[in-house]
Amino acid sequence: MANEFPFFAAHPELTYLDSAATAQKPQAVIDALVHYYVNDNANVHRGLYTLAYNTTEAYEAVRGQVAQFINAKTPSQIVFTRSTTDGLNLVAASFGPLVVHAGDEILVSGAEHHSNFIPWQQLAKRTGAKFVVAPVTKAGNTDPAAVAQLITKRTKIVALAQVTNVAGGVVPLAPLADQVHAVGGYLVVDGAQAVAHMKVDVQALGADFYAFSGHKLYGPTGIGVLYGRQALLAEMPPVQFGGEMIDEVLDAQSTWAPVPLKFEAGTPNIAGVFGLRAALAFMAGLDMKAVAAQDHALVLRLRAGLLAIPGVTVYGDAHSAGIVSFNLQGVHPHDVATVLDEAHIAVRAGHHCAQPLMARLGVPATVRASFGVYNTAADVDKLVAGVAEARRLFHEFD
Amino acid sequence: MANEFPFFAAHPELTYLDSAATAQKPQAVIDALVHYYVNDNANVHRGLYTLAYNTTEAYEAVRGQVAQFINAKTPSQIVFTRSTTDGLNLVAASFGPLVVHAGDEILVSGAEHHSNFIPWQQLAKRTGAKFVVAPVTKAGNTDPAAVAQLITKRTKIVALAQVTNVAGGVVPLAPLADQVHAVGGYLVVDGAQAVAHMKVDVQALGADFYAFSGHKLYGPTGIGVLYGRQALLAEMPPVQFGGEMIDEVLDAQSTWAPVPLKFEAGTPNIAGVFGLRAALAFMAGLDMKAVAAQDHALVLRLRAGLLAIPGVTVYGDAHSAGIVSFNLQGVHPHDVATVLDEAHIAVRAGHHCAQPLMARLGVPATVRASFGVYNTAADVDKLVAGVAEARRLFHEFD
Amino acid sequence: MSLTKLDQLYRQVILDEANHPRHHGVLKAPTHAVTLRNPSCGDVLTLQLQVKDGKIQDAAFAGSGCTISQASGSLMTDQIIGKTPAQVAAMVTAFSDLVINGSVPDEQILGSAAILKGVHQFPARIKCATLAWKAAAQALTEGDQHD
Amino acid sequence: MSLTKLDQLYRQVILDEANHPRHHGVLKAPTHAVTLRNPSCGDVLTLQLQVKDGKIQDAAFAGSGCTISQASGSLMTDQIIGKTPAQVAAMVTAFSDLVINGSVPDEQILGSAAILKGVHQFPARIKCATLAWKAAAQALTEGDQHD
Ligand SMILES: Cc1ncc(COP(=O)(O)O)c(C=O)c1O
Ligand SMILES: Cc1ncc(COP(=O)(O)O)c(C=O)c1O
Repeated sequence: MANEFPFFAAHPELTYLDSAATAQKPQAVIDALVHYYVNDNANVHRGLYTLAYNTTEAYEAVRGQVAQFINAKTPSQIVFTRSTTDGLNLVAASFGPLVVHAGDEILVSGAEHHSNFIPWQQLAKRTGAKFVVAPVTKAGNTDPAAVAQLITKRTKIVALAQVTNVAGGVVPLAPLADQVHAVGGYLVVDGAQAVAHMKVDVQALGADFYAFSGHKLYGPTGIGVLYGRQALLAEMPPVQFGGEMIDEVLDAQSTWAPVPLKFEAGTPNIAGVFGLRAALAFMAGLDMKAVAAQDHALVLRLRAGLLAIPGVTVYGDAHSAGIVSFNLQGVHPHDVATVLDEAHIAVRAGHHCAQPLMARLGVPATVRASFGVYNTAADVDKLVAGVAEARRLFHEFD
Repeated sequence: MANEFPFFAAHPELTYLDSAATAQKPQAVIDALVHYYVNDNANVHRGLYTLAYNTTEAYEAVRGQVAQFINAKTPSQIVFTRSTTDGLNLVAASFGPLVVHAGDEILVSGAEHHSNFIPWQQLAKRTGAKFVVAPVTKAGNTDPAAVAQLITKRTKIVALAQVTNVAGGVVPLAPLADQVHAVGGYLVVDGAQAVAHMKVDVQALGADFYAFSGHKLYGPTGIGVLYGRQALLAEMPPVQFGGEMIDEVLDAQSTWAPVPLKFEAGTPNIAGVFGLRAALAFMAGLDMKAVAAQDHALVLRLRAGLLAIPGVTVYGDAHSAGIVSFNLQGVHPHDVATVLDEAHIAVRAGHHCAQPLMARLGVPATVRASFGVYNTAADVDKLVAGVAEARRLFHEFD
Repeated sequence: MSLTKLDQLYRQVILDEANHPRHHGVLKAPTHAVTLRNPSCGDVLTLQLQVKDGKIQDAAFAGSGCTISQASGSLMTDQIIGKTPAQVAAMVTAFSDLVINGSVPDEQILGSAAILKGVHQFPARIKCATLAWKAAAQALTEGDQHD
Repeated sequence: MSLTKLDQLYRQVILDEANHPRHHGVLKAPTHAVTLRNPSCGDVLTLQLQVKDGKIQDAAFAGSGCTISQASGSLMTDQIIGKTPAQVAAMVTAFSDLVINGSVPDEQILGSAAILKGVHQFPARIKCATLAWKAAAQALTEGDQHD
């Protein structure tokens, strides 16, 4: 598999274990970008000439491919964004004030990424709503029971990651969706860490909104997707104004184009959309059951290897979707990462944009390894050896 | 020059005259994107490993190159955005409410692109300010004298394109900047059509903010730049929340990173920034005086050729920065564009995201040709011949 | 070659239709009205219908647009007068298929509007041709609710 | 090779310094205080200074961070006590140059803090090493205004 990714040929010595931050790209995605710029480059929704027309048609067709990928009902429910962060902020800024008022509640998990935490914290502040943060499990995962318990009649928005980005737990969302819908609220799902690891079905999840990034899905940077329920998108005001998103512009007032163009002001990341199409095609060629099985095998192997090293704490559990966070007693995660880096092992050390979770775990940071389809048992073994080496090194110094 | 652009080798028959919509890309820009994904792909501001560190350093260094390109004082005044539209909306959403209050005035020209028109129209609506639209010249250009006359003590923001996108006029901004500063207001400049055609000096212009897009500057789609005066950026609240833009996140509140990261929530378009660097290097290799001379020669030749055809109205004047709009009497611009498309000439026909200007010119649309560094006199001659042919065709049918 | 395609698109009768459109203007007592825009190019078309006794008694369109959209508005209004809403719905589908594919089995139900079939060689112009027909479909399904 | 680099980074004295930092805590009567964060990795460092008679009389730092940032905080506070603000400013520059380049002409003014020079082989860790020093510079130039 790794041989489809030119990055690994350019870095033969590197063990890349940071795909949760950003995934490497298959040759097909890189080729798609080049092909776009060489053959199709024209602005969309503007020109009548054949090139611009064809590029616009192809750009619009990608919505259908995305809709299929996450099982949305119609392509017009697919809004192209810059990233997960952009999509979640769009929902908070546009939909938020329509449904959240003073005294209402917004509920998130203590395991959320900052991108699915701060927009709601700030929306609560702006609207006078209560911002409720559900406790997490000891392992650092979202606790569905704790979330369920905190849904009240005043809960207007529940915002949850389908897969959390530190401990990698998969959150069973459908029952929570039912519960929040029963009280008249809405479920916003951060799919950033889910889409590359499992078949996503936004309808089965009961998601009112679902956001993800191309760059974590083997696609380009600068492109993301926001899915929304049609009736909600239709009512939402645009958050940015400019080209492409208008119906009519008069001096005194303007009217907006229908969904989804209403939310895509200005020239979009056209090449990014073409690259995303290639990433979706790459995903379509994968057997997602096999991907899950490989994730599971690597997670098990890594957890076992780490837990065999004295003084290692491992977060999450065996069902993590390809993400394993850990700490080595008495050694700061940054120091662990530096030792691993010297052994050409790329892991992330830090708060992972999840400071609220770090506070709950009582640590300033963790080391995190995360898998892509190109990772193997050999990568895991190298990491385990590297951590053992780090322990020896710092132990020896003690 | 065209041989540096692989697009033209792929389209040997095409006369591309729509660079104001989006420019074609030199091989070096495409190569930079490929090189990024093969060699440097890692998320920025997150990882401690060597790859992530080097990529972050390189990403940050591009701010310095942009600062040099537009003569900003410091790299930290450079915010990476998705596009001109994104940058202008950021200013309107974040800076707007800090300085614009009920009874104040916001002033634009009637020749603005929707992206520099609607954000201000909507800001005025939200704040209770007066939205003032300055009359344009007969030729369809911004009229600096008309703008100057409309600056009052209550003018808080003047938003102008340095080069307008239909008639291509270059607006002398410095005196207007002085005037608006004298009344305590601010000048926001839309540089979308300027950056590829002239050396830009934001300090000499007196711009408080300056926005442009990479894709019109021979760079990738999905990346743009917002420049701002340091003291203003420092006071502005972020408009999006998430990864990278924080200082500290607690359950109850968050604090923000300093400028510019405060405005860059989430994973940015990293490849786009690397591609922009290549576009800036391409620009640095150009003699901008020669570019201006070539623009001027092409504009003169096209105007002369068009004006020699009976029934053609040409907007703008001989000093246009590489953009010529026109209409053929009795034939709708779309029909002209279709005839030209059959002759493999790509021009744009429509309202050019400038409906307020169309209303002022009393036409539903125009045909627009715009030049990039790869265009030649032969392209102009083909266009002129195509328009003459269109006239013959429709005349014959009459 | 290209002249042939263009000739098919801009046949004399289409140009005449666009330059001297029929049913251009407003109705005195419309029962249905809808305004549609083609925001990417700026075309705008307002269609008014008077429906009585289960039939389109009268139709009128206004707005600005290219040769194709004006000719289409003229031909469409002329053809739907006297038809039932169900007949119009079938015509809308047939017309759309015709300008996309260049031929349809039931071309005859479109009457003289079928002359616009040359549009199928110009995919970028299909939206111009169908704007009026989309307006008719929309007016008949939801336009009455808005009056 | 790589062990040598790591050995230089994590010398015993550096580890000792980090594990048993001096001047760790808070001052009773600080005249200057500043909190700096390294938001990308989460390190946070609060530095307090007591400046009197033109000299740093006392210094203390608190916060959490890696070996390098803790050792640097310990060594820095220890070295600046007794110095004038101008001397500290020169030390901050020298230290920054040292961990970037691996050597500086005036290394001796840094005293035992110069032992951190091994950091220059780990560019990603330079920010960890300089955090405490940046805090000192900032405290002395603007920290007093904020108290
Ligand atoms: C004058 C002007 N302003 C703003 C824009 C918007 O640029 P973008 O679509 O890249 O955001 C354009 C280009 O369409 C333009 O010509
Ligand atoms: C769970 C989760 N949510 C949101 C994000 C933000 O994604 P992006 O930076 O692509 O906007 C990430 C990735 O960093 C993530 O892991």
